[in-house]
Amino acid sequence: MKPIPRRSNAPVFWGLFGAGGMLAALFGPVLVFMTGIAVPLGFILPSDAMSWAHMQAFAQHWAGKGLLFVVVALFMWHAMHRILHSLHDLGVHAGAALKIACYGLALLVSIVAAWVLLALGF
Amino acid sequence: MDVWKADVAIVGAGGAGLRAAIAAAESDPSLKIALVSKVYPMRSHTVAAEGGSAGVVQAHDSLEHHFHDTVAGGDWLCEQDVVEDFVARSTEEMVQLEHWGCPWSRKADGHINVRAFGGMKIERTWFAADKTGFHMLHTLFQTSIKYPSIRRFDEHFCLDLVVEDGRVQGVVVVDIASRRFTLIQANAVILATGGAGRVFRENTNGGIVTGDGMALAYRHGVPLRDMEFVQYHPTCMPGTGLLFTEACRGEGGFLLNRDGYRYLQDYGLGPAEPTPRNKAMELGPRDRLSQAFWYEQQKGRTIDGPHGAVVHLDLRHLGEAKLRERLPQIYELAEEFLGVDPAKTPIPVRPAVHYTMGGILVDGRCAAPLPGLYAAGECSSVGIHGANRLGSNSLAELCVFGKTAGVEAAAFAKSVAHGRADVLLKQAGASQQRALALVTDTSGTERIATLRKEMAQSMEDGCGIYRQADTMQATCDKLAELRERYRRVRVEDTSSVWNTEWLLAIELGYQLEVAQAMAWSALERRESRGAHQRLDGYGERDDVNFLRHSLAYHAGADAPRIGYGDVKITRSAPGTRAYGAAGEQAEKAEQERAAQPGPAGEAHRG
Amino acid sequence: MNTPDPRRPYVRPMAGWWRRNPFFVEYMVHEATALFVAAYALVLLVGLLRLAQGEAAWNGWLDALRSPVALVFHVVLLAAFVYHCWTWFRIMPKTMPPLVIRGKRVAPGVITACGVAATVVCSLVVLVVAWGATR
Amino acid sequence: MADTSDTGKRMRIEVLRYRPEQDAEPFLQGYDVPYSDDMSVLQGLQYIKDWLDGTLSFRWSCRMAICGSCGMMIDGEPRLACKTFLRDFPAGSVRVEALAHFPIERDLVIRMDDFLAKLESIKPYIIPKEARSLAQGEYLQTPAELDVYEQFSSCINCLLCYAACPQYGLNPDFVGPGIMALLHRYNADSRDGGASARMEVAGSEAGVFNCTAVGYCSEVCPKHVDPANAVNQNKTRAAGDYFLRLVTGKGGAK
Repeated sequence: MKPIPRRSNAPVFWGLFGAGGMLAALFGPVLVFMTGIAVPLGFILPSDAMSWAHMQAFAQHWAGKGLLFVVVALFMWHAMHRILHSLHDLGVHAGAALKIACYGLALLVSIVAAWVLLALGF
Repeated sequence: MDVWKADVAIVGAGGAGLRAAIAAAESDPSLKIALVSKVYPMRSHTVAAEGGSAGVVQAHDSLEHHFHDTVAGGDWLCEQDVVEDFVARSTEEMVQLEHWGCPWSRKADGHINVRAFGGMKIERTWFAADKTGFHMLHTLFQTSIKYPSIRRFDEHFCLDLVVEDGRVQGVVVVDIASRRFTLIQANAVILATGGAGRVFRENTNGGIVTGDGMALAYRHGVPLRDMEFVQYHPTCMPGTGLLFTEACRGEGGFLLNRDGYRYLQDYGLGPAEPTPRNKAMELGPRDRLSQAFWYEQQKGRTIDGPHGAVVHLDLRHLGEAKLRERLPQIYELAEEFLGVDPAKTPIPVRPAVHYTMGGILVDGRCAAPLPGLYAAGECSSVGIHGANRLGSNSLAELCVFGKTAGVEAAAFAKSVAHGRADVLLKQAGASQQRALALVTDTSGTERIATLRKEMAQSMEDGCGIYRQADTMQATCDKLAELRERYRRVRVEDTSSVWNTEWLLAIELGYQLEVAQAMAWSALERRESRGAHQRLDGYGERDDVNFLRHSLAYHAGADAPRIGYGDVKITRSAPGTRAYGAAGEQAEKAEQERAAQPGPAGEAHRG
Repeated sequence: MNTPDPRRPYVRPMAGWWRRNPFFVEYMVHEATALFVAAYALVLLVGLLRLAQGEAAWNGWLDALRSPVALVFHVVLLAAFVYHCWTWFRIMPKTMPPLVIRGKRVAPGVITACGVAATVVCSLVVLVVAWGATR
Repeated sequence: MADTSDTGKRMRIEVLRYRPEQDAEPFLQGYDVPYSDDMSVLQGLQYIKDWLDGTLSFRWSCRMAICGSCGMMIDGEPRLACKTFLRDFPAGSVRVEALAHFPIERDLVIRMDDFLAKLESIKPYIIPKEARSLAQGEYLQTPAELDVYEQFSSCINCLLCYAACPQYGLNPDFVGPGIMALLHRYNADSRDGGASARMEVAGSEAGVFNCTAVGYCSEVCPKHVDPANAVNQNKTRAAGDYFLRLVTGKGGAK
């Protein structure tokens, strides 16, 4: 019998994937609708809903900062985890390099988002 | 030829083989155990058993009741000392299975539940929904993985026993995937290869149930005992013969003829009550129910279906919820295979061959007359089934006598030394050559399927529910002819990898010989008892001449020689086998008689 | 002493496996929603950067969102997110321990429906809050 | 066997043949089989074997969907041949191939020793939570406790779920759906205390995280086992175990 392979580190990434997926399922549609359709068209929501002032205030509030970070970062982790597996499904088994590329991109986006949000001040 | 040295070799990895392997492994972890099976263990036919397994648990039940139901059910052709041992140990085996994880159905308080079964005075059938055999087999198989001393030879086909110095010293097996041969040298061999129901046309058995172990022992001079007793299960699927468990009736199902009438009341099984009481009506024994079907058919009261006459198994009054809980597999079988919703429509059923009561002659320790050879399960005749097996005794038997065989074989193996491998190898080589001759000799003309079909039809014609001398004789003649034609059997496939046609040919050879033992044993038994019923003037039980076990001895290319052996009677003198109201009366009379002083029991030695 | 092993198991290629069965095609499609989720995360990230770069930059980003291309793109995004939501909750009954209420297992369809309902509720709450906070 | 002599109906059964000693690779071979409406695909194959071509090899035994032998790809779907009926192919032809994702040993026979090795690796037996002698009788287990694992104990090892699992096809090291169902069957049993021992497999690199929740395994399961559920419940458990190890310092990943 083959020796039992070593413990997987997947829980970390799987956890981020799951959290992002749930967030995207619960809030994704309405966010896209708001930022991409309703506000630009002035439909349902006032067209100045995302005005500079509103958004500045939102992003400077700790709760707003948190929400923005969570959405951007977790959506990215969710997506990159899935894309990594889909590449595997399509026969691209690049191993560690591909993993680093995919999760690295998610990490990069997370860092940039955090940096920008911090730069926006409180 | 490779050689693998074992202490105990077990052929067959169904319920009995697995239980034996575990018992041998537990009795001495230093023993090397070879477990050979022509299929992966979980494919073994134990998997198809549905209804349940007997073990006394209820306070108002007793070992005495189980003993009596078994012996009377077997029409007194049982080894009563073995039955005593069996009923005393079966409950413990059921508990053992529970400890190993078997998902027995439970009562609300968490204790295991039992259900009613045919021919039983009190409910004592442990069950796991209607997949009891499946759960027992998988429990045993998965538990066997715990024991490192069990080395499995999965998908290895057993070609022969190696007998040297008057004792069994191993088996010759071939790996089905590669056609590579191995001599498994062993000081004790346990045969646990199951029954031989596939020699009949319409049967409940899997394709693998071809009597291999019986034939192997038989060819080496071990007699096959009580082979004329073949159980017809009364409720099977027309055409395929697939089983609708007795638990259908245990849960309260009815059997109806074309008029919607519960016809069993016309055959001494009444009265017909809304809920069948134990040992009455639908809860009568299998032989009686199958016989009643036959009479209904004669009277033209059965229903014509595409696969012949049927009666109706009516479960509608039980309701869908109960059926889904207690009989889920039956529900699906009816829906998928017959397009019948059993909650709305009765299921068409007819009797089909189900179980081989007889088998390899062994004593209560599972030892055959050939030293070193043991047998357990359906392939064996340890003596608990007599002329008709009580429903739910076979699964219990696998455990009780599987364990016995394992323990006894392990003890025997330790008492002797391995023989010389070179001598055994020579024998094994000869067995290999004989088997390979089937593929290397391409001069044959007889198609396997033709021979098999003719055999199965002939067995059904001659050795059916009711029998008579002329048709049995015709079957015997036919089998002799088929054995002669078998010498010219043609195997088209000459390849080595997974050559199933070759294996089918070997199995057919086994089947023809086992069928002969059945037919000749039947022809010679000039009485009616249990599953062996005659219409030609031998319609009654004849304890004077036939309270004896038949013994079929292999006689080379000739018909078997039929001898007889004594029946061990300890506590229960042969009485009237009555069910329904008549049975209750008879039992009352029996109790009154027993209350009076005087000698009892020691009667009727054949 | 034995003959050499004649076995030569044939391993079938996996290439194109997902085209062999409609179930797999659907799986690949719903996995592909990840591309849209990533795209949206990047859109938002760009927005954040623009926000940090000052009002003019931010307004530029808002103008870009109003372009027909961006609008069409977001309609596609919305469809992808809705599909993601549906498939996410459709598989959810398979991913959780059995939910037993009053002795009976909750049916998978009910769990899926609850998930979708939760999305509807979340969406309305977000819209109402956003509407209230910005009017 | 169904009586097929009088129906006059014929079915074209295309079988993927592969005989390792003579064929470089598998090829389709067609047979015309007389059939009746109650005939299964298995009976069709038996007819071929008996009367048309004795060299066709396939596994079968019980004929009633409980022994698990006759799993094959039937018109591209993993099915048990014994409970797939020829009447359900009204176009008059059906394609039968060996189960996907397994090496073909010969014709419709796949090589399945990998499954057995994996089964052995998960300790598929009760590791008692508390010792109990036979004399003490059975462990108590309520119907509700039974219900938690019973469905997973219904796995007949037919391997259809493996043929439905692209992740197993792409990476045969993956423990796979059926084995995870059996692993979960024991973990979820109120009598068992061996879950941590089995976590070595479930949480390993060959374990549950190879699953991408395709879910087809549960669709094709002939016994309603829902192996996808077993796998995914154990993702949560394995993740919990992983983080617990990190927190308690017992090593996490080895």
